[in-house]
Amino acid sequence: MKLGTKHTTLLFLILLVVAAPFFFPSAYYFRIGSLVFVNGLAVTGIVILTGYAGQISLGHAGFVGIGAYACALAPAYLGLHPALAVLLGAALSAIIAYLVGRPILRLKGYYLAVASLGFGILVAMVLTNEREFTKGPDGIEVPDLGIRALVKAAGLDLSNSELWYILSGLCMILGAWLALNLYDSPTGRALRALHGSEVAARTVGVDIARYKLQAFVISAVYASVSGSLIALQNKFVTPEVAGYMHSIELVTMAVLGGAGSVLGAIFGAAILTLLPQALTIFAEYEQIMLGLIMMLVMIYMREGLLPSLARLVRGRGE
Amino acid sequence: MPELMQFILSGVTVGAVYALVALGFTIIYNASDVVNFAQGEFVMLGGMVTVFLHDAGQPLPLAALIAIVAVALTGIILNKLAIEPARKAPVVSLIIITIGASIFIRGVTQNVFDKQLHRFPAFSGDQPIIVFGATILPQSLWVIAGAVLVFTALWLFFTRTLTGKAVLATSNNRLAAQLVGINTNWVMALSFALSAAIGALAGILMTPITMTGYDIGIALALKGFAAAMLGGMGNPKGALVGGLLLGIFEALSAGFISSQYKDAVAFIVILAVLFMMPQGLFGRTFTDRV
Amino acid sequence: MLTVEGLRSRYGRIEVLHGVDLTVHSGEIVTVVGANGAGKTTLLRCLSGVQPVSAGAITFRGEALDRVPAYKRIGRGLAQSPEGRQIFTNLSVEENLRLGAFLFRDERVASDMDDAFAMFPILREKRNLVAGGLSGGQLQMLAIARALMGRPSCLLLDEPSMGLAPILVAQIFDVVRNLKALGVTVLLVEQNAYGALSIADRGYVMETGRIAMEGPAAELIADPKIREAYLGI
Amino acid sequence: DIKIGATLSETGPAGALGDPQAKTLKLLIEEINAAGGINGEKISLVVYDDGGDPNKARTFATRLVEEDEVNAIIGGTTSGTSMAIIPVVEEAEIPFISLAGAIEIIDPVKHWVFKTPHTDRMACAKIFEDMKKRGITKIGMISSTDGFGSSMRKQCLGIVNEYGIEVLADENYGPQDADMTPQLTNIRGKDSVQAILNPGFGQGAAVVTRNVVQLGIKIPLYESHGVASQGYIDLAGPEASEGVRLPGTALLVGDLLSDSDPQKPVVAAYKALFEGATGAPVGTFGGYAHDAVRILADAIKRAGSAEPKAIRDAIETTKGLVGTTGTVTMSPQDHLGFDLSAFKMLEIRKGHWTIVE
Amino acid sequence: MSLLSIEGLGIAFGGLRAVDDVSFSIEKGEIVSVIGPNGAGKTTLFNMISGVYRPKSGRVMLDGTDVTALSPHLLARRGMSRTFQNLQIFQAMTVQENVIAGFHLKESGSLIADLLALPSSRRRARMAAQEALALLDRVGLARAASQEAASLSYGALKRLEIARALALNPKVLLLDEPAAGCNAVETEEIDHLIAEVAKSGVAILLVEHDMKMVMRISNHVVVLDHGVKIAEGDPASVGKNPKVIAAYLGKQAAEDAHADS
Ligand SMILES: Nc1ncnc2c1ncn2[C@@H]1O[C@H](COP(=O)(O)OP(=O)(O)OP(=O)(O)O)[C@@H](O)[C@H]1O
Ligand SMILES: Nc1ncnc2c1ncn2[C@@H]1O[C@H](COP(=O)(O)OP(=O)(O)OP(=O)(O)O)[C@@H](O)[C@H]1O
Ligand SMILES: [Mg+2]
Ligand SMILES: [Mg+2]
Repeated sequence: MKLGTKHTTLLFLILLVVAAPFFFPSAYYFRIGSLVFVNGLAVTGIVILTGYAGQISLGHAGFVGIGAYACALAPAYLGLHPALAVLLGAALSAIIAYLVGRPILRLKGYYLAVASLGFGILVAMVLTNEREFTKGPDGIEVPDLGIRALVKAAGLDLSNSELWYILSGLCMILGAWLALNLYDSPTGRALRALHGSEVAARTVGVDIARYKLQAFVISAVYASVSGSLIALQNKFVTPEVAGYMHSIELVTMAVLGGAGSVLGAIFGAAILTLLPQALTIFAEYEQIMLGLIMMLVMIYMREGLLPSLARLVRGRGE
Repeated sequence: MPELMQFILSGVTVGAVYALVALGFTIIYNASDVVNFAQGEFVMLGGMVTVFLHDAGQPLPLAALIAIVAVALTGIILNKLAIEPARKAPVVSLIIITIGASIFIRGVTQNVFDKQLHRFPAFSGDQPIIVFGATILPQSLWVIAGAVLVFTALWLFFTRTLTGKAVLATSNNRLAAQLVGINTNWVMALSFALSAAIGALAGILMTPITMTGYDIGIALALKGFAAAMLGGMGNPKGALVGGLLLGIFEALSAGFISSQYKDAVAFIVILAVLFMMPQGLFGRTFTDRV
Repeated sequence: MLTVEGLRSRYGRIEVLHGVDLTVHSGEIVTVVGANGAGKTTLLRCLSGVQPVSAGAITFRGEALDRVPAYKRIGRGLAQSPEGRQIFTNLSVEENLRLGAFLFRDERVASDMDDAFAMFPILREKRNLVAGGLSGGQLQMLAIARALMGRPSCLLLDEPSMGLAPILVAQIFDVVRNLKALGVTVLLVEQNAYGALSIADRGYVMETGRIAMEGPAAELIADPKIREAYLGI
Repeated sequence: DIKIGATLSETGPAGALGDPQAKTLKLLIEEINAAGGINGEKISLVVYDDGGDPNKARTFATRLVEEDEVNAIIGGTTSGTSMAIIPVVEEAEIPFISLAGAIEIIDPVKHWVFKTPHTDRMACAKIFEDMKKRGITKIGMISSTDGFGSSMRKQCLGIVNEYGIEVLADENYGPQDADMTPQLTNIRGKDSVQAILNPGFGQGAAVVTRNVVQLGIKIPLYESHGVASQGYIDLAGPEASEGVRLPGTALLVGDLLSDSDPQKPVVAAYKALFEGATGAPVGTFGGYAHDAVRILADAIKRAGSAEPKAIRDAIETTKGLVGTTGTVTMSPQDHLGFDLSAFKMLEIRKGHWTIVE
Repeated sequence: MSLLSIEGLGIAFGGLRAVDDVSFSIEKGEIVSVIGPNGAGKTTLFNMISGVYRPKSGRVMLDGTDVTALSPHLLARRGMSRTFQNLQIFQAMTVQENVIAGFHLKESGSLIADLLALPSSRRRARMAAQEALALLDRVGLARAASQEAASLSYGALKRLEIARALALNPKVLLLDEPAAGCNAVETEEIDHLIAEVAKSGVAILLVEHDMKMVMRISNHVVVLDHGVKIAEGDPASVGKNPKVIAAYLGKQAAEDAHADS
């Protein structure tokens, strides 16, 4: 599924991030925008794992949780600057993904899904139950990143929402750039090849265990950074970020938008982030509408929103 | 050792609930390779519909029967309106549809019924039965009997009937199934009806023990899913054994290790089993020849 | 018995059949030959209803098939042994055969199965094994046998000789001839054009989605163009 | 117009708490508007459902502030969502009344943040006082692992020593678990345990209550204020809940209050309003929302202005305001406003609430 | 020392000895055909040699080293390459990408370079793309290069597999029924291709039921039946072997084959 070239996708994303604020009626939209970007970042990781390599994970919120709590705990216990905590979280996620991925990536399909689900639940459980350390289900405060003060000193007074809109927008574009680079690279091709046929991939020399692991680790880092961003932005985090609902949400975003392409997945993230906000007008019918829209999109756009729309634009479908 | 016995009885009670949910997964999975994330919603609906009919004055058996039929119809409608139109979609898309359906059903339920928890009386009273110094409620025996019954019926269905084979054939190779004359749409409708009915039955049997409410479905679906994978997806034997084992692991770890981490312990056991048997305990090892 | 008029079909936006006309009379063996990608498989898929038809008409025993869904066509007597075998790999050999006779629940099923086993003894040996473990040629035999289990009055065979040992190729062609003797009509797509034309009554040559030539099989086999382009003689 | 915003957990794991809160808010605001509003101004209410997700709660709080431009925010059904809202209201300088239990919400005092429910610690204290009175010194605890149960568990463990009570067993369960007999068996196994304490609400708490009876455990069972609603008795059944004690508010026992009790008319009015409109029994959690509206209305009236800052200052000087939970008197040092005496120890007898003297 | 030698290879599925104590060897530039009835164990033999199955007994020696049961990707590094009887195509990729994937060992570098799209990574990818195009031309699929692989007809897919296998620049090439689904003329084209590849020094192991092709291009023929080697030798002698005729060729085919050779 190739939708335009790498460069048009990137250009589109950059334009989106830069131009959208001109249409924002209030600062609340900066908050929504930043959520879209943060989710978009996590979902881009899912694209690499699921869209490219064809491996399903229902436990990626576990890595979101690790990234988020790193920002709360590392400053508190290790005295680390929050920015370094982001890196520590990412490194920790990578290491854990490496250790967990080695055994569970031997599993296929739903078996992998259930194993990763177990991993995610495990992380959420530790965050919930180790009260002494994590303060438990009520959540823990996260220190300020300090960038706002820095920017202010430089003469630019940004609100919290505006600042995080910019930061998460930058991170998403960076993430998308890396993922797009990967697609057409030897590694990306190896991942897509093992998705198509493991036996054939092996016989052309792809060490499938290694490549699956690489995809898992990369996507874990994406998830972790997105967790860090959300924690730093909210200045508060609860174990909810690591919950299985969040894992399922991430996969849903990817598939809804079109798991095969970065732009599609980000589109999915945007839709599922914006929908609940838009649907508040339906009050108690919100859930009904949300479920209905998800079904309709998947029924009529079976490869996901974006690929289907693209097909529609290019010409009649099948 | 009455403690151990109590842990096991508790595990079997909970495990039978998981087994019933897992059994509900098997048919739709066997027909389409789709794990139906709305299965928990069928369970929930079974309980809720019965509760409201019962509260409205219907005798319990009649209420239960109506609930099963109603939920089976829901399954058929879900298939007709949401799965069938998307039949050429990749399996992941179908799964997302079932997630959408589960959100939808939950939304409808909270509006049509309410957001409270509910319960109706146990079928045979609440007098505990004492087994080797441990106790079990008569309703648990109902759940266990239900699980065993559904298992037997499914097992016969898939091994002894041509229709059962047609269901397996449909997921295995839809094109070939059509070529030999199987109406795959009908098979799908049947599968959704049966899965939904089994779900409803599960909901009815367990409500006196666990209560029901509009949002109990998700957690049940996940546990049932895990149980089904432990046993080996698609195999009724796997669903039954997987469910019971999962329940017993949880109860034993709650009893002996840590009640805080009992779910974690259960998952670690699942991981260990899958590590040694990547297709679950009774899963088919596919020979995809090259 | 089977007529195809102006048949067009497409994959997505690309049309691959550009108006195919073809007739199969009752009791005939008709063969379609053509290069890779000519559209032979697509044609058969249209006939059995698993491929959407964008224009044209298919009539089978005097009845239009356009509104008949794929699964009902075998009930009308139209069975197919498809390209790529399309076996139920998770089911046993016997279950595959039994499903071939899905529409029937009479005693004849058992005797049909015995006939199938007699035709391909290896299938009897493997009857209780999962079909996914069969060798390529064994799968091909199973696909043909399964199609026969449906008691077709018209059999569509897509490259039945593919992957079969020479001794079996000869046998397959014998089987087709026998079917004819039993009154079964056969539409045969083959790459082994020489073999196919040798047993067929008439033949069609397909080139990029069109019928390029048609005629009695004996004439085609003697045609120098065909000898050069398809028979390699 | 005065605009009040709320983000509550109408659905999700804490839906049983947030749903009556949302209904209460709507009913009370309607009532106030029907009576002419406050200081002649009508009140409009915006309620969002955060599903118990702190991240969503924060987004909705931002939306209330930036988009809806509300004058005050009520909400945060759970401690997690409340904590997530705090940074937003502090940045925007909008008064915020939380409906969640954790003491961290108001301790240390935050300029813009108040709350109406008792703290978990107060519930623990009330229970331990009662145990002490009955001569209970050794107990087993079985807590839910959700935010409510785990937070209360921590508070109880923190103060239990002050009452000379020893916790011999400390078990847990998931909020939607179907059977807690293994944990209860372990508690029973400790011979000298004299009572069981169960911090939790909803499904889990009801299952624990029934399991205690199933196992034939005869020692007293203490539940938390989380189950203080008729719904609990209905779920657990009158037999299983017989003798269960818990700290509750005046709301559940309005009929039993003496006529001179200032809470009696307040509680009766709320009960009539809520039960009349919804058909569901009142419960403690809806009561928290009731009190929040009352406090807010009172403050706006006294301030004579709907300026957020004026409202905040007025809330801080709330004095003797009678709510369903207790009589509230705020101060710059105390953003909760009442003490332990607001709690009543209740016992269930034959399916009905009674007050323990 | 032969380039590839198979020594007493055997495997069983359940009770069935699918391949039983089979030995032979193959030299640089040689074409060895394995023939035999359906289910004789030819594909299974390939699967063992290429590391897809783990043999129960025997050894596979490549260039003098024991490579028995080495993982396929390691065998690929040592110069082994194959096609499949049951097509194994990367369906979601284009035809050209399928072949580029064959260049994996040559084009893959470091993950970091790929993520950052460093010039080194881009250069390698570009090179692979060009070479892939050349290979597609060789199998007659150049025109379909940018199509999705899923849209090719069966015969075209078979040739795509050959192109992908050639991309590895193998020392030993295993072809499992490369001409299945191709007509006589197309088969001859494949013939020429295989002969050409062999001439460049590649050892080719071929399974094929098209006896004309086998007779035309093989240097040596090995015959399996029920997992056991029943005959071996030059094509003409094997074609005349009564055991082979009875088990495999049948009279007619035997005559045809001789008429031809
Ligand atoms: N799924 C598909 N999507 C798109 N195009 C397809 C698809 N399947 C086949 N085609 C195209 O349709 C044309 C006809 O293919 P078809 O399979 O009918 O050929 P064929 O004559 O059976 O060839 P072969 O002898 O190789 O089997 C080819 O050009 C092929 O590329
Ligand atoms: N994975 C497996 N499981 C079970 N049986 C198998 C398996 N692989 C091969 N067999 C059996 O081993 C025997 C040899 O099969 P193989 O595929 O090697 O035959 P072949 O010589 O390639 O035949 P063909 O010419 O038909 O392709 C067959 O009887 C087959 O059923
Ligand atoms: Mg074809
Ligand atoms: Mg073979």
